[in-house]
Amino acid sequence: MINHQLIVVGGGLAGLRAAVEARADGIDVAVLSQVWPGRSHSGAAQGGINAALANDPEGHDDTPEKHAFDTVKGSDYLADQDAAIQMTSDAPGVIFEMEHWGCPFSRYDDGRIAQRPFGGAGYPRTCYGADKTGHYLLHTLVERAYQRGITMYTEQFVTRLIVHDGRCIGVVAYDMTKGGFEAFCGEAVIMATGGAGRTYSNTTNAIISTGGGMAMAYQAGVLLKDMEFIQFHPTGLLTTNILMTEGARGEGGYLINDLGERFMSKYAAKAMELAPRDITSRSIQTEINEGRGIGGKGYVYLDLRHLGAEKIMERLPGIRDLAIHFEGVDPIEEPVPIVPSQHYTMGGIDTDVNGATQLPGFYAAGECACVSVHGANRLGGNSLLETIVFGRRSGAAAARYIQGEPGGGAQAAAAPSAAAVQEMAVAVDRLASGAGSEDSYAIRAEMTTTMKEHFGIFRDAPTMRTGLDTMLALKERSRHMTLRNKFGVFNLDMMRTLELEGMIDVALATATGALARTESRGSHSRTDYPARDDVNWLKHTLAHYQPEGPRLDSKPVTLGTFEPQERKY
Amino acid sequence: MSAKNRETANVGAGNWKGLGMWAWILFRVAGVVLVFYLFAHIGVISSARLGGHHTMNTIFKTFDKTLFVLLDLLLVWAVLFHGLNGVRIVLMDLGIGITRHKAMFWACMAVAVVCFAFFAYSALNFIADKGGAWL
Amino acid sequence: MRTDVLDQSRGGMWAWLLQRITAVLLIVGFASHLISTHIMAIGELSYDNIAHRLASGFFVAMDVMLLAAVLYHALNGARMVILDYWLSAKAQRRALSLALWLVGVAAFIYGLWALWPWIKG
Amino acid sequence: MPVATFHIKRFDPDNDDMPRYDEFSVPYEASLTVLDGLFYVQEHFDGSLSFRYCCRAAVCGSCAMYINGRYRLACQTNVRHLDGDVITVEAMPHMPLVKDLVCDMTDFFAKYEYIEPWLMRNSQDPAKEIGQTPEERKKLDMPIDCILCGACYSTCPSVWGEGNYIGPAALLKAYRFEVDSRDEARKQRLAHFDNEHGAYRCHTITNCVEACPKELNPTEGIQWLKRAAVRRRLFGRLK
Repeated sequence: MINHQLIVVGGGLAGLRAAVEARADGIDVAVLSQVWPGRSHSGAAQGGINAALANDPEGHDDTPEKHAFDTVKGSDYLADQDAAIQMTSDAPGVIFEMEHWGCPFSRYDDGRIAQRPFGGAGYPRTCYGADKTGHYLLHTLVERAYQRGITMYTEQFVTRLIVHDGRCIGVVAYDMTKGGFEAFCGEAVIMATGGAGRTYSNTTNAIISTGGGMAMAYQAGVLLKDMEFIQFHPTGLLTTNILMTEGARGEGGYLINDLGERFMSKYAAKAMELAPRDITSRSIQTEINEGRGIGGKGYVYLDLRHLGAEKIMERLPGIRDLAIHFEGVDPIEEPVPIVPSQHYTMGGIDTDVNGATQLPGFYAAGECACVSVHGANRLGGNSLLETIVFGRRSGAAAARYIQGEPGGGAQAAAAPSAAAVQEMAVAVDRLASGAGSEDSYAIRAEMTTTMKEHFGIFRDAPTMRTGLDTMLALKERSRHMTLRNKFGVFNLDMMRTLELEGMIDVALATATGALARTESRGSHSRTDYPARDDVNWLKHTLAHYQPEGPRLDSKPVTLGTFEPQERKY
Repeated sequence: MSAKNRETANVGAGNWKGLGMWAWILFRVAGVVLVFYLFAHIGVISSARLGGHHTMNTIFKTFDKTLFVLLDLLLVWAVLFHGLNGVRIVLMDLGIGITRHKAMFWACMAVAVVCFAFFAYSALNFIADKGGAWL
Repeated sequence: MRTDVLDQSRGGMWAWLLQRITAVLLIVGFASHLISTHIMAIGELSYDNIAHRLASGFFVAMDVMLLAAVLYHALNGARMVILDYWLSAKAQRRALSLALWLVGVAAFIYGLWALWPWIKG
Repeated sequence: MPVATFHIKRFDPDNDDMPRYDEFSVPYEASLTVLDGLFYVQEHFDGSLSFRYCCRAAVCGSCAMYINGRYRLACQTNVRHLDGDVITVEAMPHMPLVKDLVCDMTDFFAKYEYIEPWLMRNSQDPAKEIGQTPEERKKLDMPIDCILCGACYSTCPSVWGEGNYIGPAALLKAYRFEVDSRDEARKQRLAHFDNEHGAYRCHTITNCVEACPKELNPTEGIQWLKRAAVRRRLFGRLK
């Protein structure tokens, strides 16, 4: 058993920011991460991070209030407005702080941080570093974490929470490079493991974005909120679904159908390509469904050629490399074939604005949490902001919690953590006993395609009903999975089988929530209920874990500042 | 057994290519050869004071033998290679041509080859003239 | 990871810089040395020939300079080769440097001794 | 359907004495990256195959491997673009092995940490951003794109030698802070690289330049550091 005061699970932006914040308050922090923290999926973010700095001449009268309004409007009014206001008012401060810590933002001539226009925003508000903003922010925070002397346990595959006396006191992790399970105990745990993109087969997410943190919390009895809201990014590369940043459209890129039209004029005459992502993705999908995909096939073009080589090389060098390497297309010379792809899990672990959950000692931040600032649809550039703002807030809140609690958790934790480690060993033994007959990879493949086909951009009751039945059948089959490799270091077989159990639970929460919500709101677009229904559905969905499938509940949305109105762009 | 292999099993695997790599290895080999030669050279020159004019002239007579002339040519190549590759390295130290180090290498080698041809021509002429013994 | 070794490691700029400076001297020096010995005097190597050349003060000065430069360059080069593979600890590196300095100074004095008749004259 | 033959170097230190090569045939349709192929092998043929992975979009640096005689990111390497039908996949050479294609990066990151890779300032931070002109920012373009995959470290003969050289990646990171107009720790940083386990152990072999999958130039940064040391120590210049 390894003891620290605070255990942070996840080494991405949210986890590191939380760790750095708690460390500043004198807390002994350990970060557990499945990869070296600088390899986390936060680093794949490209376009930028929103903050009302008003640095751009066109956005000189931008304010956090306007940012909050755009966020709430973008969320289709499902965001908690107090959380959105909190996030946008914290935004400029945390951006300047990241800059002071060394983040290499792109600059204006006068030396201020440059900002570019992004979808759904009234002003150029997105601070960026070329098209590698996530990479730069992540490395800056990794550097700060090293500077603060935070203990990092890298390549730890966390498998479950340890809950004792109604408090979360630690986690169990598989040490990938040494083999074997170990308990990491503390007085509080912050979960920051990112999204569950890999529950879909067509995702822009990293291979490790499997929703493990959501699943662990969910299985331990913590609620998941708004899981049915899955964002589809308009522009993923055709063959690999790798992200082509919204910044490409922010810099002036066009979306083109088979007829050569900028078809967005039909769907969002004013914002055009910079409509929010849910609207843009639906527009692309509509064009494809109506046969106007390129050559009648299932994709359209992202055309950057008119930007010119110089601008592409300066502002978008990373996506040019990606297009060349992964699609064989140079955006300077050819339009890039793109297709909407699963991108973000708006839902997640139900938390308040300080990252606290209903389980004492357990906090969550980043994509795995749902504060809810994104509501039914997240605006581009708000996810990086969320990780840093709420990472910071949850780190501070956990530090306050630890300082306010009587310490001495270590001795109390010994027995339950030994039991938890033992349970993990038993679970692996059972999988490896040969009693099961199901191949986990077959189940995984079927699950991800089911989610893609039955819970995609456009949804309807019959499709979702069959999808949910398939998912429930897969859940049943997953009880009989078998493991070919039980021992050793870097045991991918074991890790991928264990993570699949969690993925199925998380995906079931998505599926059940989507079928239940009989309206269209933000990214949740039902052809059988095309209108938003504020009377019955202006509320959050909550999912309670039950072994046979989620039990749904709801809670009200915090309103009060911005009246819900029709979204027009 | 395994702990040791963890450290060593992969050492030396693959990756023995690349122009810069071989330029460096040969540069180093030539350098080491030249260090030994330097001390031999000091020894030969000092023979005049150690053993007198006659000793030195006897040694020089040996160097007129064909084998030694050819060895001398090898030495010239070592000096030229080490020297001109060294020019490239000093230029890179000054920040010149770091992104074009391959082109610089071949340019330096072209100069080395031209110089070597000159020395080789003289040496072969010398062998032909003297028609000296092999050893 | 033995960061204690890294912490002990200090200096090295002078060795690096002098290696470059002597390199440049040697390029120039050797061009003249090789031309004056191998080209002008090829096949004519003899005590008299050398004595004749060294009668000029310029060549004596040149040879002394070359001797110093080449010794530094050669021994520091040898040191770099050795340090690349062995002797990482501070005491070991110090001992190696000291040994090489002793060899170098001794060789330089010996060289001066060999050239003494001409230096004196 | 075309088939790619994967020739994979395997080694399990707990059970094997020496590494061996296993061969697998992976069918594919239009495109297949080496990383896809490894997953196919792991899922269909041999669950015990170990490798690192994360973003699969060439930005995280997890999957640097030695593929067909070159350092590549497995996720970025399409088998169609490789010569020949056989794809030889090995862990990065000269590194200690954890298992199969996973090498031990402990020393690599210890050295990264050694150079104190964070922005250091003495003066009070302003209320807003620290100003930096586009020209000053441009100097960072090359070094900040490093993803710390370790290819340069694995390929550097100076690293192979005595083992205490801090290596191209760490020095490139030192360079990244040296050229940042906002950093104010010039003297402190000098101690990290101005020594013979630092910049002077670089013999401008340029293997790192060849190896870098992001096409960066660590040698350029290291050479800059050497000159910076001379400028600072001989002429007292801080920039």
